[in-house]
Amino acid sequence: MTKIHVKTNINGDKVEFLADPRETLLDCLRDHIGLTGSKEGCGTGDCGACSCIFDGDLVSSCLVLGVEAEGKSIETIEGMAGEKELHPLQKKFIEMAALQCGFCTPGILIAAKALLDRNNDPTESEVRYWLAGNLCRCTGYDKIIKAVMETARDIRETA
Amino acid sequence: MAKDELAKEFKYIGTRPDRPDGFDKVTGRAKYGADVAAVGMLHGAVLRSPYAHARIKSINFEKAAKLDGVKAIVTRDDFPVGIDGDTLKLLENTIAGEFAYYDGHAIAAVAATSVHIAKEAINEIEVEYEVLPHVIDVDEAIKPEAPVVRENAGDFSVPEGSSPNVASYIEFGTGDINSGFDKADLVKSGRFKTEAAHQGYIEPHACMAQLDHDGQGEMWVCTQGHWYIRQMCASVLGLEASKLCVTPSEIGGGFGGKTTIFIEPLALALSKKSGGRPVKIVMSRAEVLRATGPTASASMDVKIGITKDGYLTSGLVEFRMQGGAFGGSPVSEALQCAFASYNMPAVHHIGYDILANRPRAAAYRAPGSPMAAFAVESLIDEICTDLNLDPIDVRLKNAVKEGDKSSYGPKFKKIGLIETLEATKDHPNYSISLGDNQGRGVAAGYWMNHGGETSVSVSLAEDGSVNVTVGTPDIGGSRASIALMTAETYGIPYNSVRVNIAETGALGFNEPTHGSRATLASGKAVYEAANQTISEMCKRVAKKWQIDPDAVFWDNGYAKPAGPNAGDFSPISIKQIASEMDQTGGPIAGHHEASIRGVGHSFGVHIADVEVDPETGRITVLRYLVAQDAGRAIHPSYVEGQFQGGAVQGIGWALNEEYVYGTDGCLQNAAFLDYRIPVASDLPNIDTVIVEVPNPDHPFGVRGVGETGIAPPLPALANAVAAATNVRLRSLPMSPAKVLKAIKTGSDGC
Amino acid sequence: MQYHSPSSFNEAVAISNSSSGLVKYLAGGTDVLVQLKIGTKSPDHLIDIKNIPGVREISLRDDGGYTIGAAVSGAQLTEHKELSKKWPGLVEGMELVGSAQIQSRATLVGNLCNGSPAADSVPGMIVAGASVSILNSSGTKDVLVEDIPSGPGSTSLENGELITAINLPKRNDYEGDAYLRFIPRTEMDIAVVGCAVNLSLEKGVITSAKVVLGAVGPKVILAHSAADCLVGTKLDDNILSRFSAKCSQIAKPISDKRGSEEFRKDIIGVIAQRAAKKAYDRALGNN
Amino acid sequence: MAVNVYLWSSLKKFTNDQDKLTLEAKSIGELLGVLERDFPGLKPFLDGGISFAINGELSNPNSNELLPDGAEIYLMQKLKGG
Repeated sequence: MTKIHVKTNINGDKVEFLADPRETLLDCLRDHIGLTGSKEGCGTGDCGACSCIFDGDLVSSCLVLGVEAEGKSIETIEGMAGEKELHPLQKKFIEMAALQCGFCTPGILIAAKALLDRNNDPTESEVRYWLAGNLCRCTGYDKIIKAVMETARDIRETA
Repeated sequence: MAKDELAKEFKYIGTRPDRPDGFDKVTGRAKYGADVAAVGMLHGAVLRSPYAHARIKSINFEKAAKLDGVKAIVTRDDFPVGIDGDTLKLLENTIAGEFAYYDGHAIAAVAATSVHIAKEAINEIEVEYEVLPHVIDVDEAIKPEAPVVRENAGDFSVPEGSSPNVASYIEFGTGDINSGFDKADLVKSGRFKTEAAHQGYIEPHACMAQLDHDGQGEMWVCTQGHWYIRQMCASVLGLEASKLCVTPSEIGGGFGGKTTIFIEPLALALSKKSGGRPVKIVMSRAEVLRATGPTASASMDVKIGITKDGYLTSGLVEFRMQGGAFGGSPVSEALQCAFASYNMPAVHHIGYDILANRPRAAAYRAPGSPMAAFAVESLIDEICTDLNLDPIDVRLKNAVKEGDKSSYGPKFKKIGLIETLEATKDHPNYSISLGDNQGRGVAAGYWMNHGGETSVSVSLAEDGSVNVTVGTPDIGGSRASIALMTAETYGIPYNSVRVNIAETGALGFNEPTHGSRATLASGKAVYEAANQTISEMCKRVAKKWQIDPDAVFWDNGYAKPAGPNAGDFSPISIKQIASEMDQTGGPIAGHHEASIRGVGHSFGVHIADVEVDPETGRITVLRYLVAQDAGRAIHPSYVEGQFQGGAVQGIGWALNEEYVYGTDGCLQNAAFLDYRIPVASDLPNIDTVIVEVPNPDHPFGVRGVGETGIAPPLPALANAVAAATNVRLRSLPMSPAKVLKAIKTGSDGC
Repeated sequence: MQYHSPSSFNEAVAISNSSSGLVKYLAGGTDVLVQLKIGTKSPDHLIDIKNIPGVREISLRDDGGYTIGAAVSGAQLTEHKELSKKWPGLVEGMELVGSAQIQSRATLVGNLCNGSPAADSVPGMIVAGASVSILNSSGTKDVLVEDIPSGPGSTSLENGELITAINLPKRNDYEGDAYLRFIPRTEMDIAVVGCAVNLSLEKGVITSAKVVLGAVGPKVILAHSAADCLVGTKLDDNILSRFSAKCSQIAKPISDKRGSEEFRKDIIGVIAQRAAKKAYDRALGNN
Repeated sequence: MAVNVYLWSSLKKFTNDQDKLTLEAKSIGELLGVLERDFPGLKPFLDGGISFAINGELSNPNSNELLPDGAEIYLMQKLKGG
């Protein structure tokens, strides 16, 4: 199968890769670019472990083709932390034990960040519904939801 | 240092520091099963049976082999013959021989230069099947006329005249149950059913394996126990175990499902056949649901006698559990858990392990206990309702305590069921008033916990920090709990301890992270190994001070003279001892290998509040409380996490998770879309109470906390639904359709 | 599989007409990529329409109605305050499709073209009286949304035909719509049943009603006779229970892994009744 | 040295209908040997993997472990864990 040359921007870096048109953005991130932080839990958009920001939108990267990345800008978990310190959500997740196995964690952090970037004062119910597309089998979600709520509060207080 | 000195006050244990692997796991850096690649790596794919039961008449892979990029194809012919017993069952499940026993059973595997080519090749393999009759439901499978899943599958225990699908039989009890029933004021019985549930870990099985023709190989794999993987792969492939080095990746959940082999021997066989190139296989979610896990489905009869003031007089259970085509349902564990919470004069247990054309059951969190709890705790609740007794009071009246003989025989040492029941009774959740269509349910649960084969090592770095090496993969924060116990043992800061998870070559055999054993067993072994190094440090200091080693003792990171008679010396820190190691006799390291004893039984009590929509049958969980005896919570946040995660898995099992089979015996819901695990918006906060009745046989009082939490939700929710609707559901899941029908007809037909 | 990214609708149709094998248009991709993954419908040509100018725009036409571009996502609809205020039922139908991640991609057109009788956004579009603009090699045409679904997984679209936009009519005062569905969980499920209702009122009396039932037949069902029993009423309890019974009677569901025939017939009435109430309340408040 | 061994009643058919056996054995290994010698029907059960409870303490079998006099020993199927 002829591969397609894709030029894109990932976490602020210019990136080029060759994509088989059947490959998803998730496949390309993981297999061609070496960014394995985004995970595949289902490949069908049901689990959210592959969540990325695609041109400003929260997406499941398993439901985006790699070739669609041409000219776009993508943010993955690998780009979430600042140079000097972790993103407040990352810090809070560690501090509040909002992860157990950690497999769903990158997707949940990306999704939670997408929420807080647009609404830093969500209700608990809003957080729960926003994260409904991110499955976690370890935590029962309790500590995840609390960590997102607390981070939002911290963000509001420092703003 | 004697353990009773340690047991009192802790400096680090019970605190909530950041987990050591937290940074890796929030930045995407942690490497899981599918996250590695190697030079020259091939990609594997597996052809799976589209039939629930079929004879494989022929497999023709000529066309597939000719595809550009296909490097190896393996079938059962590439595996050794002459294997029998449990190893044969493992092999049969890894790759079908003469028969495919379930929808999704592996038939052949391909390695190719890309995933796409491997999948194309799979589609080009031609298999001729003769479709055979199948059986899915446990009550159907036990009928004498049921289709036979596997000929002569019954073992030594099966009574003559049993159905051909009975794989094993078990019976035990104590006391005279009939006289117990005679003494009862109320005798109640019922039949209960639960569907199979999958562990539902978000990370699909994945491995990368390499095997040379000389039998040396390596594997990277997501697993709860890499020694198990090594042992099982070596036995089905006829390899020498020590020649296979297995490295565990980070693991994206397991819950018992990643304690056995599925794709791993296929990857090794493909690698060998392709000239030793590394082969990576990653399962799809559909493969995970069709071919791995789940736990058993169950049909259970329970009969209980009780006096009118709430004392249980007698209990009888007969459990029939379907564990797939190879048997191995957790029926014996289920029986052991059935009445374990209660001190009853007479109990009797009967169990059948039954075959059906379903995937081979794997362990799932407290195997057997949730089904048993559903049956027994539901019936006890029915009794409480009939007699108008408080469900917590009845459980308190009958609760087992130290010195009681368990329902399965052995005496309990110090246990904390009564304390746990009291904690729930005192909790505000138990007295919040409820509205229309709302109900509250209470249930208890039990798990015996497990020690098991354990091997660890500890070494002192030259700056006085400590390396701990264990063989139990960290699924939920065990690096943190082991580091805390290490810090406590030495009296050094938590951050001065680094915990590594070793590959199989680095330590002796370790059982997996299962049975709630990682913190209990690795913790106990690390305590022993650390104390070896402490003795060595005391010895070296004694030499320096030229006094008897017994006159030196260890206190909070320092070697100190034992008393005025020992002499007047300034304490020497671990840092100083470490920095002088090279001049005082060389490296200081300790290790401990044992079959860990001293497990502490764990009891939990849950309270669920639900609201039921009487028009649609939909259940909303309003609030949920977990109280459980942890023995000692090493890192309370991760203990709470285990409680909450277990509870939510139980909630999923109770409400919506089930295997849906078509009349053709094929699984219809092999995706997260229709295998409905709970999502964040389905749930309330999960409140927790950590009860601490220390395990007297563990240096830090640990019991193990992972398993118990999944058992009580099944009955707690059924009891809450009964309270909300006045209708008793005796079968799971309590899906809206079933609840609505029960509301309309007064029963769920079970 | 070949991937095409045309810059105009005409180019897209031309590629489609000149390609052999299975050709699919790609908008949000939330169904197409799932089909690719599980290998059911692997196309030979995939024509991505998202790079066509205007395709992600929502515009207010001179006649007061809205035109929604073929690649407008669910999230864009929800964020469009005016549209959400005028057609809350239509928007909430789309909003129920999948997660926040899916919402960034999934489109009304894709949901319609997938042909599922359980599609959450389709009943709302039909009761709104929405139409689609279709481009084919002979030109453009306007077709009502209700004429597109033709059976489970199939539509009345001919090979090569491309939906370029969805057109909503003008919204008047005292009109209201609602869509409700039933799922076992709170999110992430396919509708077991769904129902959209659109009502017009005069002094609190229903003057016209449209009711569409989802997931209770091989395609969405236009429940005319159920709608008729609402007209001329103020939606009192008697009417609601007649309406509910009528909807259950009209429904012709099958039993499958998501629900039995009996259960679906039972709850379609309940859901329809709740949707009607919600639409009525909205119509009252919408002036 | 005598110890009391309790067997689940489904195994009675291999032990002349007894579910409590009083046997002479100093260690677990010796006990397993005695059981296999006197009740050969138990062999598949013993080979299938077992867990012990010795005076209330659950453990994997350790053949070298010495048994206290009068120990109360339960033999159970090997436990699984999740």
